[in-house]
Amino acid sequence: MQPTREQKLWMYENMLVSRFFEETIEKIYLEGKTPAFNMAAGPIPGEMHLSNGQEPCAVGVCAHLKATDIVTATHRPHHIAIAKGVDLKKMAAEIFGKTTGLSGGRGGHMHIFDANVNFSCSGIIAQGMGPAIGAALSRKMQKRDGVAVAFLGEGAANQGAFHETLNLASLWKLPVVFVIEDNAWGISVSKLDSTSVPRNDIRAQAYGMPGVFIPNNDTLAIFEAAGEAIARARKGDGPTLIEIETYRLAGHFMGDAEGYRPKGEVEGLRTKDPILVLKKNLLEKEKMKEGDLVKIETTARQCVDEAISFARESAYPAPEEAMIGVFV
Amino acid sequence: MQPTREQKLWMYENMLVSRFFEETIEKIYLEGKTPAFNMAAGPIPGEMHLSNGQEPCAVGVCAHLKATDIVTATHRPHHIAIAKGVDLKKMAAEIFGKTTGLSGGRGGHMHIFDANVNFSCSGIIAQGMGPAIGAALSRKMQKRDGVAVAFLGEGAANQGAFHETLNLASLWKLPVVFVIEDNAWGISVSKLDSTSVPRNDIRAQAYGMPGVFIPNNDTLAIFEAAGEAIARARKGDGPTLIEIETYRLAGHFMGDAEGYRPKGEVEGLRTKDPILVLKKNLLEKEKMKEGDLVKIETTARQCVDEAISFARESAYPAPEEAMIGVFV
Amino acid sequence: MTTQANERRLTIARAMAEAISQEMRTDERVFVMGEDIAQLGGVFGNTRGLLDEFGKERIRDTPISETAFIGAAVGAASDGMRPVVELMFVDFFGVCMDAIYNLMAKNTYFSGGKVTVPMVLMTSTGGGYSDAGQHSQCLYGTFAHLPGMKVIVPSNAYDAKGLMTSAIRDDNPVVYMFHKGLQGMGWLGTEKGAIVNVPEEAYEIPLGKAATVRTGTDVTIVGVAMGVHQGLKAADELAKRGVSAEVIDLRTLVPLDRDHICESVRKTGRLIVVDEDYNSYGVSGEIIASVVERDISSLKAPPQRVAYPDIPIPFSRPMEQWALPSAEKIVSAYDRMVKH
Amino acid sequence: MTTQANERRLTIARAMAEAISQEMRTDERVFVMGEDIAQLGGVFGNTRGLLDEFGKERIRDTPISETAFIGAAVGAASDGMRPVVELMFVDFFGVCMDAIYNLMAKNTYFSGGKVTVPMVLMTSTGGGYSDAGQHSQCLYGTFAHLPGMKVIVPSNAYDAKGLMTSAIRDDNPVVYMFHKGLQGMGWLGTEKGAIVNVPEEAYEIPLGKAATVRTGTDVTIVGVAMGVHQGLKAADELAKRGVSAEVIDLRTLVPLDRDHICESVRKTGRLIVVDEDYNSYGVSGEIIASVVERDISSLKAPPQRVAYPDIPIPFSRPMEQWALPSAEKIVSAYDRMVKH
Ligand SMILES: Cc1ncc(C[n+]2csc(CCOP(=O)(O)OP(=O)(O)O)c2C)c(N)n1
Ligand SMILES: Cc1ncc(C[n+]2csc(CCOP(=O)(O)OP(=O)(O)O)c2C)c(N)n1
Ligand SMILES: [Mg+2]
Ligand SMILES: [Mg+2]
Repeated sequence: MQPTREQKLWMYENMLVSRFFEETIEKIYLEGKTPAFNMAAGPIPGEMHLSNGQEPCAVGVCAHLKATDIVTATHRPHHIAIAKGVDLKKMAAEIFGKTTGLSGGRGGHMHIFDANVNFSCSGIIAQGMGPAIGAALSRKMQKRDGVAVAFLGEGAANQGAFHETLNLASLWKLPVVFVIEDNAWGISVSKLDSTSVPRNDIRAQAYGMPGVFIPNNDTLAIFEAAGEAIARARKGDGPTLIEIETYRLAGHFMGDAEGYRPKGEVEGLRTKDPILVLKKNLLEKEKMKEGDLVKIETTARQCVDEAISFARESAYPAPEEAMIGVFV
Repeated sequence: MQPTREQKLWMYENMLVSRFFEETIEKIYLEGKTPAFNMAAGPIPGEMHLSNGQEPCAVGVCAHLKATDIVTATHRPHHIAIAKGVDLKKMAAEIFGKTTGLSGGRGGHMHIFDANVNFSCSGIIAQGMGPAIGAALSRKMQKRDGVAVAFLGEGAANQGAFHETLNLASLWKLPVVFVIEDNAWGISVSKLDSTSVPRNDIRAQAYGMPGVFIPNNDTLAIFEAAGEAIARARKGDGPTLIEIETYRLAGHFMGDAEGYRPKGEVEGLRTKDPILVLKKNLLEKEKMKEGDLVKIETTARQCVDEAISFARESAYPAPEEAMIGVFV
Repeated sequence: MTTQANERRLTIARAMAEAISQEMRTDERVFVMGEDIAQLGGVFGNTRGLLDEFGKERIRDTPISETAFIGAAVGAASDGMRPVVELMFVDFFGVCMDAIYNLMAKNTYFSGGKVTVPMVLMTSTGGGYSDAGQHSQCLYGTFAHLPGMKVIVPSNAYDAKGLMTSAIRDDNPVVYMFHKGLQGMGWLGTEKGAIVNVPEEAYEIPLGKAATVRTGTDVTIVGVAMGVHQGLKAADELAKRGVSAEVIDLRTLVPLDRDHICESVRKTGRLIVVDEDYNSYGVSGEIIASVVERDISSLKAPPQRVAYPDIPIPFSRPMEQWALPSAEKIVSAYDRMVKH
Repeated sequence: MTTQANERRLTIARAMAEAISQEMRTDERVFVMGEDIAQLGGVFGNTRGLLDEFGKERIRDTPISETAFIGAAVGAASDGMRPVVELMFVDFFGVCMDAIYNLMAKNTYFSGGKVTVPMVLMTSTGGGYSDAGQHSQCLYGTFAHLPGMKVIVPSNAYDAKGLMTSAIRDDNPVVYMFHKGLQGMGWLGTEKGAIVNVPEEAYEIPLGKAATVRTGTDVTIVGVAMGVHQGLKAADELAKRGVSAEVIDLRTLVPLDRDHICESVRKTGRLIVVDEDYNSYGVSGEIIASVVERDISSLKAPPQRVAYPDIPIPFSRPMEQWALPSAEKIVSAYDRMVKH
C-alpha cells in the first residue's frame, strides 16, 4: 500500500535529517585534514562512508519498523540508523569518539550500537546478516513479536555469508527481510564486474523465497515493497529478499578521488536526488505548502545542529577507559 | 550423446574397481577394531568415508576427462580418484599411511593428491571449489587446454564457498563444471533439513549458468549431461552446475550406526545398485556375454588385490619424516 | 577431585551433556545449534539425549553453514537467548572465524558493554587417532590470542561439567574446547583419567582459576586437556627416580591464571609446558614469557616446552605419534633441564 | 640501508608495486588478484600502475569473495601460475582463513611436497589512525602460529622490495603483511623512516634473516614493522642518557631468526620486544620464550614486552593512542628493567 501523507512527511523529514547530518559531518571531517588529507587528523578521524543518495532505502524500510524490531546495517550506516530512531546526539558523539557516545567512543562510525532501538552495524561485508537471522530466530523461539531487517550492499551479495544466511532464513522460515542497497559500486568495482547476474533479486529463487527489485531509487515503491515483505515476515510467512537500485552520490569513503567513476555519472544522479523527488510529490500530490516543508527543513536542521554541538562539546574518554568493556 | 560400448565398458570396469577396492578397504579397516571399535587401531586408522553407490557420478563425469584436466574431490574421494586415473597402488599405500603412498603417508584417505592426473581432495566441506576455479583460471590465462571439475556433496551446497566460487566462475566464464553428488545426507542431516530448495540445480540461475539435474543415479544420463557440460567448458562457453541424485549405501563413515536413517532406506537403494543396472544394460542392450563381464570383474579384482598387497607390504615412513615437506 | 564411595563416574561427553540439559531445564533461553547435534547427539556425544528431552525447537541441527549459524547465535544471544553452538572440529574455524572473533568476541566492546553476547561455542580438538591435518588440531593459541572471548579447555569430567555450567551462565562469549581423546567415546580411545566422579547437581567452576592436580617441589609441569594427563604420567615416572613434580591444569586459557603458575615455579624453580598446539607463537611461549617477565630469578634452569612441532599434522601413525607430546618427552625435557 | 648521493627514495607502497611489476615483466606466470587492485591501484597503493602496464587479464579486480579468489589462487599456483593476491585488511582473515591456513599452507605437505603452492598473500595491518576494531589489527601472531606459510613483515621500502621479490620467487606460500602506517600514503600519515633509497634493479632479501638496524651494548629491542621505528626512536632517547640500545628488525616472523636475537641478547643481557599485535599468546611471548629456553643466564633482567593490550582496538583517538606501543613505552620498559 501507498504511504499516507503522514508517512510521506516522516520519510521526508528523516531523509532531510540524514542528508543534513552527513553534510555537516562532511564539513567537520575535513577540519584538520587540509591541505594534506590525513585520515588520522581532525575532530573526526578514521574512515567516513557517507550515504547521501541512499536515504530512500532507509526510510522506505524503517517506516514499517517499531523500536522493538531489529536492524543490522553496514559500514555505511548513518541513514539507516537515523531512520531506525537511533539517538542522534549519542550517535554523533560516538562518531566524534566522545565519552557521551553510544559506546563511549569505542566503536565509532562503523560500529553504531543502540540497544534501545535494536540497531547495530559493523565494518565487515555481510557480517550483519548472521546476527539478523539470529535475532529473528530468537523472536520466533520466544514467540515475541519482531522482524529483523539486514541491510547490505550489492557487493556484499557475493560474500559467502549471503548464501548461508538466506538459506537458513528460508529453511527455518524466520521473520527477516534482506535489503540490498545496490549503489552500483563496491568501492571501485562495479556491479557488472562483481556479479554474475544483472539483479540480485533473481537469487531469491535459490532459497525458495520471494525476490523483489525496485528501480530508480523510488522512495514510495520501496515503502510499498518493504511494507509487504515486513508484514509477510510478521505474519510468520518467512523471509524476503529486496534489491533496491539506489545512488551513491559521494565517494566510497571521504578522500576517495573516484577516478574509476564514469564522467558525469554523479552529476546525472544528482539531478535525480530522491529528496527533491519526494518533495515534488509532497507539493504536487499532497498539496503541501512550501512553507510547511520549510518548517520541516528547519526542525531537521535544528536536531542535526543540536546533535553536532552535543558531540562537539562532549569530553573525550579517559585513555585508560580503553580497558573497560571487553567483558561484562 | 550416449556412451559407446567401449565407454560403457570403461565405466563398468571403473565402477567395479571402485566397489571392490572399497569392499576390501572396509574389511581391512575393521582389522584390529573389533570387538571394541577404536578408530585409532588397525592397519587403516582414522576416518573412513566409503563411496559405494556413488560410482556413477565418478565414472559418468571422468569418462570425458583427460589426465591433464583437473578434478577436486571431497572427503569421500575413492570412486572419483579411481575414475580420474589416480595410481591405485600409491593411493592404497597412502590410505595405509605407508612411505610408498602418494604423499608418503602425510595425507591419508582424505588428502589424496596425484599431480600426474591433476587430482586432489580435502577434508573441509566445499574446500575444493576454490582450487578448481583457480586451476580453470590458470588454463584460461595460459591458453592451455583443460577443464576443471569440482565434486561436492549436497550438504556442501549450503556452504559459503559454493556461492562465491559459482559467482566468480560464471563472471569470468571459466572452464569448470560443478558436480553435486546428492546422496540425500550430510552425516545425519537430511537434505530436507539443510536445503531451502528441493534441488540445487535451481541455484545455477543465481549465477546465470546452466543447471542440470539427474535423477535415479543414472550412469548413462550422467555421462550424457557431463559430456555436454565439459564440452561447453572446453569450448570456452563457461561453467555448468550439475546435481546428481545418487545413493549412499554405507554410513557417513565407518562406525556410523545410522540410527537417523529411515528403516529400509538402504535396503531399498541396494536393489537399485547402479553397477547391476549398468551390467543389465551391457548384457541386454550391448549383447555382451556373461563371460566377457566376468573377465572384466576378474581384472578389476586383480588390480585391487595388487594395489592392496602393495600397500600392505610397503614400509611405514620413519617417524622423523614428519618434519619433511612443510616447505619445498 | 577426591572420588568417594558409590561415586558416579562420567565421561566428559556425558558431563557436558548433563550440564547443558540442567541449564536448559532451569533456563528456557538456553538452546543448542550445530551440525549433527540433534538426532545424532553430536559426533562426539556431548549433546546426546538432549533432542529427546527438549525437542527440535531447542535442539537444532543446522546446514553446513558455520558462518550463518554462529553469526545467528550472536544475534540470538544479544536478543535475550543463551545459545550453545557447536563447531564440530576446531579445524573448521577458518570458514567462520569472522563470526567468532570479529562479531561474537567484539560486539560487547563495540557497544561499550551495552550489548552482551552470552553464548558458548563448543568445539572439538586434538589428534592421536590418525585423522590427519584438517581434523586433529588444537589451535588453543589461535583462540586465546584474540581478545573478547573466554577460552575453556577441560581435562576431566568433573571440570567439564562445572566449567560448562559456568560458561552457559556467563554473560560473555565463551569458547569451550574439548579434546576428542578425552571424550570417553570408545571409538576415539579413552583416557581413563578423564572419567571421574561427577556430582548429580549443577555446580560451577570459576573461569580463570587453574588447579594444582599434583603437588611437588622439584619441577612445575603446566598443561591443559591431554597435556595434564601426560604431565601426571610423567610425574609418576619422575617420582620413581625421586623427583617430585607439581602438575598444574590451567583449565582456562582466557582468563589465564598467571599467579597460580608463578607461585608454583617460585617454589620448584623449574618449568615445563606441555601443549598439543603448535610450538611457535602459541600457548607454550606465552606461559614461559608470563613467568620470566615477572621474576626471572625464580628459574633455576631454562624452561622447556613439549609442544607440537610447527608442521601440519601427518596422517600416518608413526609420524603422528612421534610428533605428539607424551609423558616420555616430558621426562626427557626434565633431564635436559637438570643436565643443564 | 646506507643512503647514497642521488638516491631514489621510495615509499613501501611504491617499492611493493615495483617489485611486483619487475617480476611480472620477467615471469608471465605472475598475476595479481584482489579487491580494488586494478583501476584503483589498491586501497593502499601497492598495485598502482600495474593495470596500465599489464592489463585486465593479469591484474584482476575480484568480487568481495575472499574465500573464492584466495582458494582460486591456490588452485592456479598449483597449476603453474604464481598469483599475488591481496586481502585488503588482515582483519578480514576471518571470512577466508580456511583457504589460507588449511589449503594454501598445507597442500604442499599433504601432497608430500609434490604439489607446490607458489603464491603471495599481501595484506595490510596496523592502526593508529582511528579505524577501530575491525580495520586496525596486526594479527602477526595469528598467522605466524600456523604452520606451512612464511610470514613477512617489512619495516622500510628497501626491505619491502627485496622481500616481495623473494616472496614471488619462493616456491612456498608467503604471507606479506604490510603496515598501513608505513605505506607512505599521505592520507595514512607517513613514517619518514620507512621511505628509503631503493635500487632500480630487482634484488632479493632472504626470508628468515633478521637485520640489526642499530647496534648497541646495553639492551636489545626486537620488533617488526612500526615497532622497529619506535625502537629506533627509543634508542635515540636512551642514547641521550648514555644507554646504548641495539635494535633488531625481524623482517620475517616465519622463518624466525632466533640465532640473531639470542646472539644480541647474549651481548646486551636485556630484551625488550615491541609488538603492535595483541599481548598474549602471540609474537612477544614467542620471542621471549625463544631466548630464555636457549640460555636463561644470558638475561640480566626480566625481559619486557611493549605490546597491544588484550582488548579490541578502540576507535576514539585518546584511547587508541594510549593503547598503542610507542617509543616512550619502550623507554619506560627499559627503566622498569634496570630498576629491577
Ligand atoms: C569481508 C570484507 N571484505 C572487504 C571489505 C572492504 N570493503 C569495505 S566496503 C567495501 C565495498 C562494499 O560494497 P557494497 O557491499 O556494495 O557496499 P557499499 O560500500 O557500496 O555501500 C569493501 C570491499 C570488508 N570490509 N569486508
Ligand atoms: C566446513 C566443514 N564443516 C563441517 C564438516 C564436517 N563434515 C564432514 S563430512 C560432512 C557432511 C558432508 O555432507 P555432503 O556435503 O552431502 O557430503 P557427503 O558426506 O554426503 O558425501 C560434514 C558436516 C567439514 N568437514 N567441514
Ligand atoms: Mg555498493
Ligand atoms: Mg551428502
